[in-house]
Amino acid sequence: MTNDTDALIAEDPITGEEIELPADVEVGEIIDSPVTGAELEVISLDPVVLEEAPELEEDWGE
Amino acid sequence: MTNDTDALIAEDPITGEEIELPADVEVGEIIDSPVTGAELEVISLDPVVLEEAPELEEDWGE
Amino acid sequence: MSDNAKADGGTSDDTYTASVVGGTGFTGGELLRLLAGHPNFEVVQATSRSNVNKTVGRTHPNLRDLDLRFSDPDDLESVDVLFAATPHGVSMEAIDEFFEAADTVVDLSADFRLPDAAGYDEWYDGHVSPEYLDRAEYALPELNGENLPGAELIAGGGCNATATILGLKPLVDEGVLGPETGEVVVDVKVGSSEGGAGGGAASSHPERSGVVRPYAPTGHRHEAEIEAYLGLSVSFTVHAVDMVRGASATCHVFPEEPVSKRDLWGAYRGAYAEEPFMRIVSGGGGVYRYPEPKAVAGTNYGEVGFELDPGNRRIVVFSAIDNMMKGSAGQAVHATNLALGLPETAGLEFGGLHPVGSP
Amino acid sequence: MSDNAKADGGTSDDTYTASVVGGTGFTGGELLRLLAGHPNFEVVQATSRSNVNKTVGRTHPNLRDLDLRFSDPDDLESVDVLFAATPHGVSMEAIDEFFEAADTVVDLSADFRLPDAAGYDEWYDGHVSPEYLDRAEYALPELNGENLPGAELIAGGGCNATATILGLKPLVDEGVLGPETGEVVVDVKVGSSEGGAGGGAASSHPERSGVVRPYAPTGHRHEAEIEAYLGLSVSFTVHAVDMVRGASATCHVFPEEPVSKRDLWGAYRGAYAEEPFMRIVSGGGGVYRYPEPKAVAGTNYGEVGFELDPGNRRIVVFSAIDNMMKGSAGQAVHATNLALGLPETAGLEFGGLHPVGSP
Amino acid sequence: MSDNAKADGGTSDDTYTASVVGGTGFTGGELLRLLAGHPNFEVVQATSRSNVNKTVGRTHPNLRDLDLRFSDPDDLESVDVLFAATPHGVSMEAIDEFFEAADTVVDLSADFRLPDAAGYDEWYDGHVSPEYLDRAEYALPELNGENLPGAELIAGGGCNATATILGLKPLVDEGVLGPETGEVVVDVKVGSSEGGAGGGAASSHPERSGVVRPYAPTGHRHEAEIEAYLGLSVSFTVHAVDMVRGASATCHVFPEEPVSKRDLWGAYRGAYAEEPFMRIVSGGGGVYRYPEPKAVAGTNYGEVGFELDPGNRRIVVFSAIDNMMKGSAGQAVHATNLALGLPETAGLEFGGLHPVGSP
Amino acid sequence: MSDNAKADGGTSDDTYTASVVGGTGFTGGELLRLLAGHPNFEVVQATSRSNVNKTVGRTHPNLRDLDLRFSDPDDLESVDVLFAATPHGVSMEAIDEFFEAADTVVDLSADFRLPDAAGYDEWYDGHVSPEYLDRAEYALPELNGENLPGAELIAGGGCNATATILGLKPLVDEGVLGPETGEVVVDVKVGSSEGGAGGGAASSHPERSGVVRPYAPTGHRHEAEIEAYLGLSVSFTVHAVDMVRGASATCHVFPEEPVSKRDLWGAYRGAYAEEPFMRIVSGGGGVYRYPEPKAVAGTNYGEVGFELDPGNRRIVVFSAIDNMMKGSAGQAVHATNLALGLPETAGLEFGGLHPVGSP
Ligand SMILES: NC(=O)c1ccc[n+]([C@@H]2O[C@H](COP(=O)([O-])OP(=O)(O)OC[C@H]3O[C@@H](n4cnc5c(N)ncnc54)[C@H](OP(=O)(O)O)[C@@H]3O)[C@@H](O)[C@H]2O)c1
Ligand SMILES: NC(=O)c1ccc[n+]([C@@H]2O[C@H](COP(=O)([O-])OP(=O)(O)OC[C@H]3O[C@@H](n4cnc5c(N)ncnc54)[C@H](OP(=O)(O)O)[C@@H]3O)[C@@H](O)[C@H]2O)c1
Ligand SMILES: NC(=O)c1ccc[n+]([C@@H]2O[C@H](COP(=O)([O-])OP(=O)(O)OC[C@H]3O[C@@H](n4cnc5c(N)ncnc54)[C@H](OP(=O)(O)O)[C@@H]3O)[C@@H](O)[C@H]2O)c1
Ligand SMILES: NC(=O)c1ccc[n+]([C@@H]2O[C@H](COP(=O)([O-])OP(=O)(O)OC[C@H]3O[C@@H](n4cnc5c(N)ncnc54)[C@H](OP(=O)(O)O)[C@@H]3O)[C@@H](O)[C@H]2O)c1
Ligand SMILES: [Zn+2]
Ligand SMILES: [Zn+2]
Repeated sequence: MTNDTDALIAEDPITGEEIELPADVEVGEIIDSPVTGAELEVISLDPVVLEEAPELEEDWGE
Repeated sequence: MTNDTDALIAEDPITGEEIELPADVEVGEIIDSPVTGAELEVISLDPVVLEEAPELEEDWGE
Repeated sequence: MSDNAKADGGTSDDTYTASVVGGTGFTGGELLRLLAGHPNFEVVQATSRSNVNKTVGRTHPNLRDLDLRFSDPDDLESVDVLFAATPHGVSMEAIDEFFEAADTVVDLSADFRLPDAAGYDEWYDGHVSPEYLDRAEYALPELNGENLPGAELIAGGGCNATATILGLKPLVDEGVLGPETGEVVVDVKVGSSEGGAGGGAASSHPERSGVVRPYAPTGHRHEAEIEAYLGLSVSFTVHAVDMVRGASATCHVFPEEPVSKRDLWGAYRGAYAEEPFMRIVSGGGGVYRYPEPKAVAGTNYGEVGFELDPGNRRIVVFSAIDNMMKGSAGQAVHATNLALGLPETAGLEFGGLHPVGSP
Repeated sequence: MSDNAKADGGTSDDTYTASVVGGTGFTGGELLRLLAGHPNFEVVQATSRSNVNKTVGRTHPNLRDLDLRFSDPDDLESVDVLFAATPHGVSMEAIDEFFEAADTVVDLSADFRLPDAAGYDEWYDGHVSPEYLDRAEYALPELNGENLPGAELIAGGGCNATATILGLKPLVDEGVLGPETGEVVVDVKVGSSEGGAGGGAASSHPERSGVVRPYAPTGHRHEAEIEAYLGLSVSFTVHAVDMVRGASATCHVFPEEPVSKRDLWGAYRGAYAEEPFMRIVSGGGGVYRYPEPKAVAGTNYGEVGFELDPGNRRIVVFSAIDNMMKGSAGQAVHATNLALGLPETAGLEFGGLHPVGSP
Repeated sequence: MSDNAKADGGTSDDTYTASVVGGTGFTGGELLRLLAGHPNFEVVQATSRSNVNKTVGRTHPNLRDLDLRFSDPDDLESVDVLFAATPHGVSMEAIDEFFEAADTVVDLSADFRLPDAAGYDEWYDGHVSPEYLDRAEYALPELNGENLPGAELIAGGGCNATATILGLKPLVDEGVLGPETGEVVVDVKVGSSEGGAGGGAASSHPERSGVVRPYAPTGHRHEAEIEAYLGLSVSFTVHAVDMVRGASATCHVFPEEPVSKRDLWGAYRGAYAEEPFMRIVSGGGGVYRYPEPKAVAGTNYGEVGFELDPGNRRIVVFSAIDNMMKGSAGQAVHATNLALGLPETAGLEFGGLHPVGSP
Repeated sequence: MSDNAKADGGTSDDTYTASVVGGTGFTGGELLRLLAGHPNFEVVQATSRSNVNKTVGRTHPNLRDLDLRFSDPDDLESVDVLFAATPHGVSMEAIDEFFEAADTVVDLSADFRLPDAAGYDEWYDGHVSPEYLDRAEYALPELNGENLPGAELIAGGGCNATATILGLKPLVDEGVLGPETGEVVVDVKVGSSEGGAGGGAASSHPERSGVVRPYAPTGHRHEAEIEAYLGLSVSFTVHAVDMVRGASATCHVFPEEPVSKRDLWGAYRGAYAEEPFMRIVSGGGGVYRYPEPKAVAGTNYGEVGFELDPGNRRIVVFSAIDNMMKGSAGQAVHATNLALGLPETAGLEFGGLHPVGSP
């Protein structure tokens, strides 16, 4: 699977659990949490800080 | 309905029938034939000459 | 009863009383809907054996405003026109009673469709009232419109046969297709309402959903009508697909002489340009480029279209109808309009919906 | 323009010219269908930015007989009534232009639905033409019919809000339900046409088929309308299900005092017995015992019904409409009939089909 | 019979013989499919009264490779485990015979679900074998897993009850929800397979397609199970929607104290993180953001998720299962694995399809 | 890499690493599902340009348990087998890179299906890597199984071509059908997943639901494959119908000499009795009498069956597959099993569901 040796460790902003991210994530990237599936924005890398990204309403239509 | 007084008259390239087009069509515009529904390209305006436009395969997918 | 009016697109003030035998069924319900909304009809009776004295709206929720209850088919009232929407075999048994009750009988079953008793011996289990076969007129106006005025016994066409005949008739008229042409393959796809209200295990929602199911691989009885009215035998296969209304026939034709698109447009425009319920849909842009049943669902319209396969000189003809309308109840009302001299499109103006799912 | 006729179930000879802005859309297509079949309207324009000069029938196959091509929304013609069926935000920007082109503007978006600008600040992104909000009348005739005659700016209701309001209004009128009642849960199920013609990945057939998909778990904007017009806040959740047309609201209400079935029948009959498009469907026999969207698909009818849960004093209210008709285009035409003094049901008589799949 | 193996995710070499009573039914077919593919079971008998000596594959086309014919339920063979998938009332009559034929009986009907005879008097028509009720264990492993090892009479849960219990249990465990909490509204949407193979008129494809149909507005018997096992009464309403497999429960909960998203994640992770068949799906991106039945169709998985409505302190809980799997046959096999000490997920590994329509 | 094992229905302990290029697509998702459940594969990479670093489960909800994120197709890892599930044209451009990254390349597109460059000039827009065409083996095991062992470049068949070839091959093998036979009409019905994940307006749920839509009336590119591998040209027409998975081909064949049912059973049994994924379904009782796609949905099985039309010497052949499985991803894994000497059915054992809607 993904190269776990390279993985970054961060705190999931929703659950507080520790999660793994790919080594090549960049600041500003939106990535989904492996725990909650939520879209998280990478705020900083050293240390890794994540924030919930605002939901994209348009995807869902009405 | 559409201002028939302004309408252009042309020959439908598929059926040979006389058809009406809106007065403001332009050369290169794709317009659908009122008889066959086919997509026709406006080749010239004076006289009005129409040609069958190539079908857009992508619309239909596979 | 009032005088006949001319069928000239105008209106008529005549009113005819009507009854529907088999009113709980699918096509019976459509007849009731159409007649209740028809300016020249007054529905006085709808029969059912299983729902006597129940309201019509209990079975057909779209008819909840109709103030009518089912009555027993043994107590037929006197009316101008009796419509029978019963399973095959019922009308041929009851035809004398029907004519006692009504001046005009319109039958939606197969009982009077074929021209002679031999056809019933070959394709069905024979006929018990063959003497009526000569009096019957096939209902499809685009095929037999000239013989409908004044008709007293009208035999509604089969839905798959109707789709096929509408698709192929222009080619037959033009001589592109004839008894010698070679194989004509007709591959039909139909919705679940074709089976009527009394479906069995194969018609239950879990089993019937999502299917492409060969339900009449060969030997479908509608072949008999097609042969009788087009004069050619076809290779006929019917599939059930996941829709409720609709019959779609794809006809694969191999003409002896190559034909052009312009020839085809000429043939189809010639046949249908003046027909109020026929549309030619053949190529073009957008999503709806060829006939498809959902574009005509709920309406009396038929769509036909075609495409050419230059490589092997095949014509592919597509034909789409709503089996409950153009394929039965709508066709019957259309034919009755012509029989009585009413405006041709009276009561049949609904043009359909968009978008629409699987109506 | 001609004089106004009285809305008394008769007919009117008046003819109004109309244009539809957003004519390629789903509700725009419905407006075109209804107006083309309406005895008192003549459609002179349908706009589209993406399909200028293409025939209307290319987009809406049910309108192939309509001799009309789309024109650019920047070239609005002068008409009596302009209908706008554009996404939220378009009409509030263009409202001055609309009134330059027309005497009456009927908007199907949310742009003029809420009573004041504060609502737009809270639920939307504010309003750019708040001065029009006072002039606008909410279109739902069963709620606001008395204020529609003479209205010049009509704001079509949201489809889910419409289903909910129709279901709960009789309880509010009777005082069974009020701001202090306690939680009112409204659980809505809607079809895919609610998303409009420009759907994204979640709207593709493979992803959208067969779903029961929570698409607005909480925070749906239609809550704002319901609160504004019923005076109570509801707990609102919307699910996408596998149909194309239809919105069905199930409202779970816990009255402070026990109510009886007779009370409920009284409340609903009182509210709707005289309403031409409302049906109470509540128990009884047969297959169709409670409201369901397919029984009203394609029509301007709304069905409401209810059931009592004696154990815990809950009322369950069911409400079903076609989102494209009673929930938008049909409601708009109904309101316009009232605004112009035309017969209330003109152009809206279609009563639906049976059987019907997922229309 | 062989020794019991430990349920530790490993494998077991034990083989148990099994029979399925009610093998032509929908859940009976699923049992046969699961047991035929299960490494520790050998199916020796499937019964049917209507299809004696017919192959199993004739009824269940996915089992055409299974070399087995139906036999009469009066001729039960001796097996290790007998699964009964018969309508309510059959097993309570036959339970002595079942235990004569087998050491372990797994019943999918409601006959042994409730803890005592009083429940059957209140919700059903009483019980004829109440002495067995104490011996029965409710099958749902996430609720009652600790009592399943060694169980000899296993009572499969109701499908709608299962969906509801899985959704609400974490809130009950955390004390967010209790008997005093106030109204809990459970609005359920189910597919047509829930009605079993022997559907009536309302289950025919034309009538059942495209519906959002309230089929149990109030008073559904599954309320009894929910009350018995969660200790709270719920306001329960069930709708039929257009899918074949699937049950989706939306639970509207109003906690006395506000809760946070983190609290909810904690509760659900605490309850289900170690459960092999439970997934929490709650927000996020892409098309599948909340539980939906088609994401678990054909599998033994359950999905749960939640959303908060800050305005009025509501928690909306979504729960989705396949009624034929997690809601009956899969649950039964899962429980049997635990009862016999087999690996918990044996025979239940199928993870579902994407894209998938309405499975 | 490990040694090759024999393909003898046993098991193998070999493990191969694999990557999937085009992992967000429909067939890419199926490949990931199959490989993740395959005893002899370890998936190390799935690529996407649009979803780099997103979890695979976000796109494919059935793969939520898979601990894998998409990576960029420009960063291919070294693997044993690379599967490409990209649109036509991508693999022929990237084929050198693919072989740099992997020993075996399995391509699901049309890029290496035809035997020579001339075919690409005639049916596509030419070929940019014609030198690979000789190295490629057509993946369909029932047609080309003998050439698959050791193959390094495997070209997955087209789904409609696969359905057709499986249906007609036994007749060609027996000489019933050959280049001189006369017209062979192939009328195909397909589900919406055939269009891939990136559908346009015609693929939206409202427009695509309920259709019987001629989408390739003539000139479908799969004719080229059929001609190349069966040696005969067919008259080919494809319709979109309302299902997500499935391709059903009805082939109308007119043999020069009359054939009997026994001949046909002989031909089909001869061709397929030993094939683990082929079933002959032809007549008999119950609901499922002929091939239909929902009976094989989710599986690698193909069903074929036939019927005779004595009147005009027609054979009607029915063939049904899941386009995403036997028609692409399943076929690819099956072929790869043979290429690597793995047990033929490894990873492909799922046998499907009953009842099932429109999977
Ligand atoms: N469905 C279609 O698309 C279609 C298209 C073309 C033609 N047709 C033909 O139209 C006819 C009706 O079809 P359908 O689909 O409407 O069938 P259906 O739904 O099964 O209805 C049949 C009706 O006939 C009544 N009936 C049955 N046996 C009767 C008897 N012996 N005497 C009097 N009434 C009887 C039934 O009601 P009770 O049992 O309550 O009396 C029911 O109202 C058939 O002949 C059919 O072939 C149907
Ligand atoms: N669908 C429903 O069930 C429903 C129910 C109640 C209310 N509504 C409301 O009705 C309105 C229309 O909904 P719909 O579902 O019909 O949407 P739709 O199918 O997406 O159609 C929108 C139409 O507006 C046009 N349009 C878009 N942007 C425009 C602009 N800036 N200027 C002019 N024209 C523009 C589009 O055509 P071109 O791009 O070609 O110009 C299209 O014709 C929305 O406000 C919606 O909220 C819809
Ligand atoms: N469907 C679901 O989603 C679901 C979910 C949870 C629980 N359940 C429960 O599971 C049970 C079976 O449901 P189902 O949906 O599978 O029903 P079904 O499809 O109607 O099957 C019932 C089966 O029982 C047999 N049967 C009927 N009466 C019998 C009798 N007196 N003695 C012996 N066999 C008899 C029938 O076959 P023959 O007539 O050929 O004998 C048939 O095989 C029911 O109790 C149901 O409540 C179902
Ligand atoms: N669907 C079927 O039933 C079926 C059956 C038989 C054969 N096929 C063939 O299988 C192939 C895939 O079909 P599909 O239905 O799975 O298509 P799809 O759903 O559209 O998926 C295409 C995939 O390719 C990726 N992709 C697109 N352009 C690419 C490029 N230039 N470089 C790298 N990746 C690219 C896309 O993802 P990103 O955009 O994220 O990179 C996506 O993952 C096609 O050649 C098709 O003809 C399909
Ligand atoms: Zn369906
Ligand atoms: Zn659908």
